Amino acid sequence: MIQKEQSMETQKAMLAGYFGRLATAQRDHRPVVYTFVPGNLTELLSAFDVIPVYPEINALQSGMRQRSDGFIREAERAGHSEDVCSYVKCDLGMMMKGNLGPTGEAIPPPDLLLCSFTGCFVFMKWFELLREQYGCDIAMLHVPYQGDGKLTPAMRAYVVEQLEREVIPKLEKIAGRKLDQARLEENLARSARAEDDLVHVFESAKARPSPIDAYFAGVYYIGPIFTSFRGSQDACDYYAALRREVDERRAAGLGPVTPDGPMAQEKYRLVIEGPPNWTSFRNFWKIFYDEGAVAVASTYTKVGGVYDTGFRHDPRRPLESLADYCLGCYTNLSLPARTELIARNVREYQADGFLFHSVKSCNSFSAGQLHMMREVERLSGVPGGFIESDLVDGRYYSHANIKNRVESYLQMLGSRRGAAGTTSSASAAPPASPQLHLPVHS
Amino acid sequence: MTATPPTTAEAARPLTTLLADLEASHRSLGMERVRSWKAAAPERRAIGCLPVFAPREVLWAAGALPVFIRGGGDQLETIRGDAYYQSYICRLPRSTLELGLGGWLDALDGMIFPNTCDVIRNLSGVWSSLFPAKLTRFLDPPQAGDQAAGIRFWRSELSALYRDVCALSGREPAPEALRAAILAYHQARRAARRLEAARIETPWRFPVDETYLLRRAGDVMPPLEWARLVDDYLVAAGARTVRPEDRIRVLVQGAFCEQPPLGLLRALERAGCYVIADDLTLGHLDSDDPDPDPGLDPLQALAEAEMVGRTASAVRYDAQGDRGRCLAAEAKRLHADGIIFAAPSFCDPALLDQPRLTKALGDAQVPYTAFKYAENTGQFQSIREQAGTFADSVKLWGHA
Amino acid sequence: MHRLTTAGIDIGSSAIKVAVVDEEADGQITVRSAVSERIRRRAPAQVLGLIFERALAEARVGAAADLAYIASTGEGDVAQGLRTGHFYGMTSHARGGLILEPRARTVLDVGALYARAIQVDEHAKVLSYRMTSQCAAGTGQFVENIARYLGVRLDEVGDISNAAQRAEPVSGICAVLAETDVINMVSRGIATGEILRGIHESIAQQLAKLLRAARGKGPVLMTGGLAADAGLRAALTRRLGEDDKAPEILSHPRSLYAGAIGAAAWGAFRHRKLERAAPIDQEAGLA
Amino acid sequence: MKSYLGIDLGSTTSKAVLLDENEQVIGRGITNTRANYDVAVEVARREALADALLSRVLGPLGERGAEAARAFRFEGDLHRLRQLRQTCRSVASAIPGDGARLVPEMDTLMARVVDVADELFGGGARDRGAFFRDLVGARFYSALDEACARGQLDFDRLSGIYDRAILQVENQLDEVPFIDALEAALRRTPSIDAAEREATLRTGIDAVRHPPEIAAMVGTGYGRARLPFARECIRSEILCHGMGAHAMFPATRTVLDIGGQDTKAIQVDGAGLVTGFQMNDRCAAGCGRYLGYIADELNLALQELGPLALTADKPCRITSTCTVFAGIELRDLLAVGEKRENVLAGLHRAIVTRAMSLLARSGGVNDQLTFTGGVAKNPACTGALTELVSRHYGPRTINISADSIYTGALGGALFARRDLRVPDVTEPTKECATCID
Ligand SMILES: Nc1ncnc2c1ncn2[C@@H]1O[C@H](COP(=O)(O)OP(=O)(O)O)[C@@H](O)[C@H]1O
Ligand SMILES: Nc1ncnc2c1ncn2[C@@H]1O[C@H](COP(=O)(O)OP(=O)(O)O)[C@@H](O)[C@H]1O
Ligand code: SF4
Ligand code: SF4
Ligand code: SF4
Repeated sequence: MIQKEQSMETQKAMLAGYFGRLATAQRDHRPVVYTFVPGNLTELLSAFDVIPVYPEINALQSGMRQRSDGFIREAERAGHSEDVCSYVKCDLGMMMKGNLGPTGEAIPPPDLLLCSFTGCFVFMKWFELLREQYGCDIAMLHVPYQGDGKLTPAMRAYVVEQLEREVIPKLEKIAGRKLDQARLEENLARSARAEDDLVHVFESAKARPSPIDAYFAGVYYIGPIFTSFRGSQDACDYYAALRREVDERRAAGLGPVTPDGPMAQEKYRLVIEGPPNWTSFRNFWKIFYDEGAVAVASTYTKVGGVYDTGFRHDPRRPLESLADYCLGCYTNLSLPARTELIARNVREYQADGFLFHSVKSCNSFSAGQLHMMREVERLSGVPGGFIESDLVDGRYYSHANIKNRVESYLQMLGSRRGAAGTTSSASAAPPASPQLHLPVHS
Repeated sequence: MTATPPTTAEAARPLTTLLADLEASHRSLGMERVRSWKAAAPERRAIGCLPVFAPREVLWAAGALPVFIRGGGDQLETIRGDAYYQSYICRLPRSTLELGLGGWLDALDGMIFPNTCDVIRNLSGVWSSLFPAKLTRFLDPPQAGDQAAGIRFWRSELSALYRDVCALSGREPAPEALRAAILAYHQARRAARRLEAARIETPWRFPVDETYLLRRAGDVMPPLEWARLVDDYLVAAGARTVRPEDRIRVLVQGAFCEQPPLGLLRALERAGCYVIADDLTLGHLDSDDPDPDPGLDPLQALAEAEMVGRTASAVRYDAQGDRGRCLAAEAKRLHADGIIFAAPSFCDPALLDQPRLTKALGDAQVPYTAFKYAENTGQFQSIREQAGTFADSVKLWGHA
Repeated sequence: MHRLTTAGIDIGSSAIKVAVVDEEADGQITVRSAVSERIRRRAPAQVLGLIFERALAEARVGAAADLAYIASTGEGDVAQGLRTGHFYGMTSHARGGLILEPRARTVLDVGALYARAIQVDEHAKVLSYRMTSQCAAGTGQFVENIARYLGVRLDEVGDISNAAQRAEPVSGICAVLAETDVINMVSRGIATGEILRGIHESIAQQLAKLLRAARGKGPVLMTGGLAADAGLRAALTRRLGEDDKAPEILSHPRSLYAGAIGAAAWGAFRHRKLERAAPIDQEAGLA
Repeated sequence: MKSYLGIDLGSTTSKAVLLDENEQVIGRGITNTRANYDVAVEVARREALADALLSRVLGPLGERGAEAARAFRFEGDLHRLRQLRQTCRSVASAIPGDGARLVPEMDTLMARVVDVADELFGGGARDRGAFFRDLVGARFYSALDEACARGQLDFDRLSGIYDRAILQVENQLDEVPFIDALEAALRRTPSIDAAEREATLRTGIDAVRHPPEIAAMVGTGYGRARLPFARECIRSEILCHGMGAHAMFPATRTVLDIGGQDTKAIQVDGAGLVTGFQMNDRCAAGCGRYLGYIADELNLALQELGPLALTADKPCRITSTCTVFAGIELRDLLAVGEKRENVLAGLHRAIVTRAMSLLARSGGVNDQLTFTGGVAKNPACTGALTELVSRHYGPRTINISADSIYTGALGGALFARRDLRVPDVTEPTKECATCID
């Protein structure tokens, strides 16, 4: 019996509704736009009654359903390299095999590819490949990288100008009508409300024990707000309910709920950087909760938007706030900014350690992570751990290896704490030595 | 092919010494050319630029020599640079860091990281925290679907850069300086085009390893000086009496960032190919010539050249979606027998582009083959065999 | 046109193979002799000298001078001085493969260190190919190491593997580390057959990847040393069976000699072409 | 006397270290890891115990004692060689059809090995760290190569028989009893006279009656999960290497361990506790096995590689990262006339270069560095390491102990001695802390 939080059931129902709407989109004459999670413009899309499809989400769903390896194989057979991001190959493979979504219903082809080119180079290549397949137009929104550590007015103006001259006109074309400014503003206002609740949920991890796992359960919490639900009433209700649920657990002094039931004892508090592996998600998580390790903060839960530093969508400055949102996604931040964020999380969430999960697929996340790790160590005074696998390519997930490393890392945290603190029990009796035979017959 | 160059002191050198010098300076990592250029005047600056884009006119106008840094090659022992990277990533950022940490880049006063891919993008962050005392700049060339927005943004980026580098060298920003730089790089681009034309016409006189060394020299030389060097070479090598061999004519694609070792290029030709064109040193021929019209704002001219006239490549948004067809047409125009895709292992831009391109080539019936390499590959056996098989198959069956 | 007799020399990393063939006027190829010899720490040139004579003798060819063309393939430099010209490995394996098995549309050559997948048309024209490099996971050397460790002869490996009921999964794919994995397995009491079958599964996985990358279609003919390994063939068939359009996997008793036979056949082709054309590029040839 | 045992079941070698209550080493044992882990561990443990007994019994005799100790080991080897010859016969005779022909062929080959037993095992060959398997194997194969070159024998057949026989012999535990071996060894040592022999033998018997009593033990290493130990008695090899290196060189802050198939760079604090580590697994490039391949390729013994490489005048540049391909590159280089020592120097450097990357990744070398693991026995590797460390980090003290290969086992023994203190947080460990799959 796998344990679930109530909110997960709600989310499941929301998703089923979404895939249902998608399945009938063509019949209902609702335009479909493919776009990416980072920098997604959901409020704008729903102001046009356009349904967004997130190829990344489809890929991770395929991974969790053990279908990704087959899709990747299909894409590699069609000439895609083993070296490149497995999300792209998983998505292309899924398309080649009929584009059936996680519910088994077909996903309609796009009327437009909205490339929010933020935080990841691969996005551009990915949609160039999809354009080839679907023969549809791309709306290319270039969001400049905050390479020098700041968001400049020129960057914001550039993004706003592209929204006005590229994105909105192309959406108007497929939707067959003008932008409804009022609807956009309502959507943005609802987004901000849900964002407040989400931040509250994640900050609850500052409690000891933490009532949530901000990585493994966190990936569920971000589901609605990072995808097609942001700005909807459903999302507002979901986050309000989630907030209540988490507050209750916190008040009762309870820890997170794991698939094997509530976690017994919080032994290690960790901050985790990098996306998880999806093909063995449950097993991966198990390594941690079996050892009493809880993620109290993670960066992956910021890929669709960094809200804990104060950013909110803002109906008073709609396009500017959308531009700021796109520019501020976690992977669009410079490495020093990311490092700073992690170190701050280690401090503020009183973590015992932090772990980097480097995924083969994703240079955006991973290139330079070892440097970041050293920097976080320096800034926080806490040693870091490092593991490698992949997102949805099962061939690169070696459970034995990861388990060995994670456990060695936790043992190390334990032995250091044991040495520093007073917890060492001199009373631990030496274990009985096994039977020994001397090699002599005297 | 007409090359009527001015004669210079370098021309006096016989071809063999010229080539030996080029190879020696390529193999030495010490940037002697940059050092000696800087030594001539105290206010001279040099700025390193990662592949594949360098704002050369802007730097030159600001009194700084643009220097392309294309990884450490096979001469560098990469040790500390490896410390920053996980396993599944190309070599370029590792060796670039090694160069920096080892002091090889001390002659440079700053580094520019263009948004070529996420690896170089992230490298800019690592770099800025390792070398806080020097100028580090990240540049995001416009990839917008809307040209006007792209030009406006890019002009403001170049303008800010110009101001900052001028401050570094103590110059006053001036439109005339920019225009002069635009004209100087016209010369460099034209020399580069002459070199390309010569290879296409008689590739047996201009082997790829030689033209490559020449182009790499261009990575570290002032524009006019380099243009002269190119012409010297063209005259000397053009006078060679070499018999053309029974080899196939190929284009090499995908090697625009991390560079293959010289030995690999030689292995390709030895395996029965003439490399008549390649994208190895993308950045020398980055775009059409910017308009030097004195009536025009030079920064605007540069921004327009980048947004409208830039060279298509895997790292630039393909707004028309026709890059594959263009490549096939190019192959036919140059009478190439086929295309060799040579990409660095784990290179996102090159490898993600390949399927799209090969599909178009397949449709146009242009033969192609593909392999991967690393800048420190030392064994070319399997590459020789793959290129050789490619040559064999074109020769034995002719091409369609 | 007349009948031609030519020889092909395939210099591999572990063994040298020599074939002598006849090409009839109608293009029909008959193999007169095919011999191989492991190099085993000897100088390859010395080994070549040894078996070239043997190949001639078995083919009843008096002397090298009686051959119309001597073609090398593989590490051809060893044959310098002896050869007329050189063909690259995949060209010759493609041709040799089709001579042995005309139905084949992909030739999968698995030797001691490299594996190559070559897609061909009915005229042995190479359409696309992929080869491994840098990493010897999943090749002959690997099987040899394991077999040696398990005390099993190479020619027994296939049958023992096929007789096993299940495969013991091999976690690593490294040719070296797998050896330690194997030590570990033996220590856990896993049966030899199950270990070998696990090894075969893991190599098959590598090879399937290679086939996919080369867009190999069926039927697939295996050549090279590992073509003789029935366990590997079975594993590969199983592995490819997971895909929709699984190709048929074939082998041939002379699979080991495919490279040498193909080179010899191309030699004949080239000889006729040179005879017809003015003999200008003989030296530049195909080398 | 209470003692504490640390066992390091490595991928290539299995090591045992015995400590007394003052944390002094009283015995060491080592053997090659083989398919039967229990046997490997048992052999190492017995060697450590025998070592402890021998030093108690022969220690007082000084140099003559050391000579007798060598003779003691020689006895063991001779015994195993006899077993091997016998096993070869029986394996060969079991082969249907050709058995009758193969038995005498095999026996002749084995006789050529037995003939040189003195040379093989004598002269302290075993002290230099070569194992029975390697010594005998090298000799057998050169005899076989020779015979085959004369074209008389079937290489594949005979090598198959040999491989099978050595496997069998290695995996059985059958030794000469301690006292018998001691007696024979004393007889073989001319500097010890009959009276002294009798007296020594008596101390021997007494020692055997009162062997060190093992109070606690800890296992570590690649195969640790397979050790027949309670879970609390197993420690991650990272922790053990850190602790062992600290015990040998208390000022060390960085430990580099290059073993048979993995390389680890470990940072430790002033108490020997690990503060960070990096390891390479997945790929054997740049580990001890690489050297094993090279030794095979060149027909040399493992211990000969390093000294030969040191004689290089112009080291080659080796670029192959793959262990298997390095063998090919080596062949190619030799074929174009490179000198053997220059190629070897390049190969050693390649290994160390890879280790340097790992070191850098783990945090660099900021203070004393201790080099451990089997490869630390190789002088060419230690030389290259010294040079590269000083080039990249400036002058640093590099500690290398003659007993570096025992570092992990020593760390294990220390954990055993320090009463297996396990911090509260990790207790009780539900599951084995290690997994090697
Ligand atoms: N009878 C056999 N059964 C299985 N494998 C074999 C057999 N004979 C040879 N091999 C394998 O074939 C490999 C040699 O193949 P080959 O094609 O000759 O390689 P190369 O051309 O690289 O020398 C050896 O490594 C060995 O593992
Ligand atoms: N005497 C020696 N001289 C040189 N190298 C040695 C010697 N003994 C062992 N080695 C090297 O050490 C390696 C084994 O190292 P070890 O630390 O025992 O590995 P593991 O712990 O993985 O079993 C061997 O592969 C070999 O390369
Ligand atoms: S590279 Fe990373 S960010 Fe980009 S699509 Fe792949 S997983 Fe997503
Ligand atoms: S080689 Fe490719 S992946 Fe690496 S830095 Fe260059 S463009 Fe990026
Ligand atoms: S994994 Fe093994 S076979 Fe592959 S490169 Fe590494 S050592 Fe060589």
